[in-house]
Amino acid sequence: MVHISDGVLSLPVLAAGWAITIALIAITLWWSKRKGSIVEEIPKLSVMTAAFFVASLIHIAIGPTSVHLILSGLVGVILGILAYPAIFIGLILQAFLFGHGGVTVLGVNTIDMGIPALVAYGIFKAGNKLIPSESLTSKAGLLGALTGGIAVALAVSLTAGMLYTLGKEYTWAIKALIIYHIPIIVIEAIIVGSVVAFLVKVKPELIGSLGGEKE
Amino acid sequence: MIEYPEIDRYASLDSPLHLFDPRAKLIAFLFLIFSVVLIPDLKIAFIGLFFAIFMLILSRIPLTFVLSYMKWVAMFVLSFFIILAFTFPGEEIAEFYFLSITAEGLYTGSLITIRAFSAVILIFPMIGTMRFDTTIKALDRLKVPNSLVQMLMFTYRYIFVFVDEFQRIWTAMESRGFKLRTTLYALRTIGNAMGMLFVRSYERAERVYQAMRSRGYTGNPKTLVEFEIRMKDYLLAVSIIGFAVSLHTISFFLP
Amino acid sequence: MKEAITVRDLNYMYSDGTRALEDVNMAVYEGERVAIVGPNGAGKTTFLLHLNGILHSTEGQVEVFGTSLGKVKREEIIKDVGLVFQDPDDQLFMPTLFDDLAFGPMNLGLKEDEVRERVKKALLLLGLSGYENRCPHHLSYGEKKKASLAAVMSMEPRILVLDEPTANLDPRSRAELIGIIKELNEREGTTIVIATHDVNAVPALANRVYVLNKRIIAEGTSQKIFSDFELLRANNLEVPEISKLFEVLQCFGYNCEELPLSIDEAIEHLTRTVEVNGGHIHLHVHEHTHDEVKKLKSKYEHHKTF
Amino acid sequence: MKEAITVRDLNYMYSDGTRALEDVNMAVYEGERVAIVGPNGAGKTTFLLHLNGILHSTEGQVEVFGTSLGKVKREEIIKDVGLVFQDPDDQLFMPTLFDDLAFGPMNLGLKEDEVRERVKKALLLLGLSGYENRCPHHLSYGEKKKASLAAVMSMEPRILVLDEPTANLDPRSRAELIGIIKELNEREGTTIVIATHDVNAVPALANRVYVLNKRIIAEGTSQKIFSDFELLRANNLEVPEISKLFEVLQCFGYNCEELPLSIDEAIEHLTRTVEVNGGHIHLHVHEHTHDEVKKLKSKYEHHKTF
Ligand SMILES: Nc1ncnc2c1ncn2[C@@H]1O[C@H](COP(=O)(O)OP(=O)(O)OP(=O)(O)O)[C@@H](O)[C@H]1O
Ligand SMILES: Nc1ncnc2c1ncn2[C@@H]1O[C@H](COP(=O)(O)OP(=O)(O)OP(=O)(O)O)[C@@H](O)[C@H]1O
Ligand SMILES: [Mg+2]
Ligand SMILES: [Mg+2]
Repeated sequence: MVHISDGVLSLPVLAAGWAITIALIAITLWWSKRKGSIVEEIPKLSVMTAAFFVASLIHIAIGPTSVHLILSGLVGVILGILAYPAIFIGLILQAFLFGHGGVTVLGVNTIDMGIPALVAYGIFKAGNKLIPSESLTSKAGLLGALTGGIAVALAVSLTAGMLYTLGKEYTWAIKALIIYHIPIIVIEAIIVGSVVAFLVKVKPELIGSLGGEKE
Repeated sequence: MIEYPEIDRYASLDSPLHLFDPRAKLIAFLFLIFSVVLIPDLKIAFIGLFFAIFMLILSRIPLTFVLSYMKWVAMFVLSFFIILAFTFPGEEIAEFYFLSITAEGLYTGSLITIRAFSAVILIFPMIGTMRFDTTIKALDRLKVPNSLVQMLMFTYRYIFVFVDEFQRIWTAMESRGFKLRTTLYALRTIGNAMGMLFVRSYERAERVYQAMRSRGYTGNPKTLVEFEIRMKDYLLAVSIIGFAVSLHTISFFLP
Repeated sequence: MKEAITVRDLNYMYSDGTRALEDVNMAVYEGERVAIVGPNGAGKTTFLLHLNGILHSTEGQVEVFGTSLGKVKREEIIKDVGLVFQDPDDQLFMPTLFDDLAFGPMNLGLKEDEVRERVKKALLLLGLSGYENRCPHHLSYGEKKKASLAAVMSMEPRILVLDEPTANLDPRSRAELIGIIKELNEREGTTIVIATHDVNAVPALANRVYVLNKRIIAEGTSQKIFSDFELLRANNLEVPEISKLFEVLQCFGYNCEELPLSIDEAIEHLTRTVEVNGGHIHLHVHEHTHDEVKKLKSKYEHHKTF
Repeated sequence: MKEAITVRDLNYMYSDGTRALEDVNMAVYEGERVAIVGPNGAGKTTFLLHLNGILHSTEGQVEVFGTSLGKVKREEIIKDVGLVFQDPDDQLFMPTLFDDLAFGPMNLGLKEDEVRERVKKALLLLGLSGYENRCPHHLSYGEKKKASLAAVMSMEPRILVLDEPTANLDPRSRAELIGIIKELNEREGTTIVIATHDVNAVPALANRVYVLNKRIIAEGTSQKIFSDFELLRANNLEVPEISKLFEVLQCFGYNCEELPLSIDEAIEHLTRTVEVNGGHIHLHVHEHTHDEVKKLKSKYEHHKTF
């Protein structure tokens, strides 16, 4: 679980998390407004956020436990930079409606998932330009798998970094966190890859980073 | 497959917290939650936990309901607790084969656990005592940026539509023999089903936007609310905040 | 009569190249009830979206009460034209029913009192009083359908445009909704435009029918449209069940020039025919009756046997 | 006759406390076509989900060909019972139609050749050959409906369960689908269970009808069910249009004990009545005719006037 719960982190980290998140939300919204009215984006963004919220409730069994999907890579690939505010909204709802994560850690959790989403968007966009396309579907599928996996790995690293601020006594906890997430990286890579391949085939305009309507 | 999020199932009960003005309630409890998660001392953390439980009892929300919501936090926090207890460097107080529990690990683990549980429990008296749409309206009145409030409102509304929609897709898959396993085939199939969910969501988003436009949507819908803040709301808010502050000053007086 | 809606040479192509509308011309008069029928994918929904300016095309023109939609702000248009979508979940997007019904009037810039007044009236009209604080996602399908109509009614548009209002409803809710729409038209004078597949409901719902299949294929009274079999067949349509039966009765010697389309018309027709024929009608079986019936049956059989 | 489906004292409550089914008992025989009718929210969909074990309740029992569903794995059940959902989009989620049709057989663990064979057969049966590589999402609504039926057909179930097969279809596609379902039943002997609101289609679709409104309210032939007005009214249902008209004819002196429900039955009934009456039927207007007609009309009027 990349969601850090309330009560774990220290005040400076929480405060920094909120500061960075508020700044990034302001920047991403401002950036999108610059390119045109955001009025149209809000209802659509919300509906997609709801879809991600629901998709992330899917549980997949790994051995004795089950994990739920993170999907931050996919959010980035589809929503572009607006993934950041979308993830913030999604996390508020998860905290309030399900007790996933927590209220005070909203800032840091948005960073943990939002930064990887932005990175995934960048990689997907760059990869799409760089790699000469043979078959669009399989290229997008591979890129999707790559970004999906990287996003989870990055999210785990960020979470690990946050925990590391607590002191080196937490080394083992961090190691456990990383080991626990290795299978999730693989699972997400497969799933995000196939979702992206599906979307490229069925509704390519949905993938913002292909250079469609939503940049 | 997936559960329905319904934190406000008991919003129609009758309790002092249900009557608490939504804006004052949000501010007071958010303050309290921040205060509780930053308590540095285990004893005081217990005081915080008791207060959280007291608030829960005051709200009349059934305990079974609360417990069912706590399983995610419990999973995270308890595994954290176990790992810390065994790996935190310090004075060893018990041994199992090659593993040992340290006092410091136990202390830190307990502190984190108590703080986390207190914070989750406090969500219920805060959010569970009013309908979620009231929460959203209260946030709006508290000057949370309008674009975020709107996103929260629409996202919340469509979660229910999509839970149903995905549930039906899922049922259709199961009724043709699909089984969720951790295999490449199954994961790719889930990918397809999720892709379908996004396509449908996107198309619905388009129609929703059209429907909103055709009723004059220009970017900032207003809602009519009648919040009325009274003396007793101020008093209650001030006492909760006062308690939150005292959690951090009390340590000066403790031995 | 005043023209409420005038559409001239309207063309529309979706961004993926699908041509959904071609040279559509239509005139709807004030106080009329007009039905638009056509097969799946004929462009009915696309057309309706043009009537309040959600879609607009550079080719062709849509006028509402004489004003071209290209020339006015959308706020002006939606005061006149209210559009009810097929799927109520698309349209009920606010957290409570009250908020949803208030959404339109608030956007029109009405005062709070007036908004509350309108919401109350719309709820009453659709028998939803007492539902103000319900969440739309917990309503039954029939209730959602009525709520989505109420949400547009609260804006008190002079023209009401409905996309498949009767789909997925049980027969009672369907009859109720048909009743409400008719009353709105008759009491309040609201002009009504309806896209529907429900041919049995068309005669009750509409004074006039357009057949749309990318282009306007035909226009006329229900009588006229439903008597043209070739037209119907070519556009995946059917006559109402009642008309089918009167065609059968014709084979048995019943005399009728115009086929009745609904129960009410049938009663009237029977009464009239009996009276004209001196109080009696004879039905009988001739040699040719069976042949005629057979021919008739094959005419109605839409599906290829395989 | 062998019982294909036996349901005993089935109860179901959703996790939020909604009681959707109460003490439902039902028996469907092999080769039958059974319709389940009832108002919105009556629990029809909920009931159908029990038939292939998607939902299961501790209270009550569902048996398929004599085997209790609680006792076998779902893979065994779905070989026998195929369920087609109301919204085809729920069911078509693969990137090509071929993949979608192959999905079920693959999950059954069939060999590749066999899978291809089955897909081909299902496509042929529904007139969709040549559509293998199309993306289901881009098909027209009528095609999607057929495709979702094909996707279940490819599993070759002995019992086919359909939820609202005719909803939202244009009249031609509707007639086509009704034809296909009947042929499947008559040629291949597939047992059919259908939940529907489309009362005009029920007589053609089903040999036997159950009225469900949480509990089983009534059971019988279409004739029996559709002659009990109180029952229908209490459950938001209606008689088919044809029957309404025959009731009107009764007021005019036409003699019939059993009301015909479809055009075919109407023809038969007319022919028989004429022959019994020596080649002639007289329709006439008495003093009481108008009163009777009035009474009849108010009987049919579902909606309250406001
Ligand atoms: N957003 C869109 N992008 C591309 N094509 C579209 C879009 N919406 C509709 N179409 C296509 O335009 C045509 C007309 O669609 P429309 O929904 O207007 O038909 P309809 O008459 O309402 O059909 P139905 O009776 O099934 O509701 C169809 O071929 C459809 O596939
Ligand atoms: N997942 C669910 N959770 C809670 N209640 C549900 C759920 N699904 C259905 N219900 C409720 O159970 C009852 C029966 O619903 P069901 O969908 O079976 O009715 P139906 O007869 O199929 O209706 P319709 O004719 O509108 O399709 C309804 O009151 C409905 O609101
Ligand atoms: Mg349409
Ligand atoms: Mg149903």
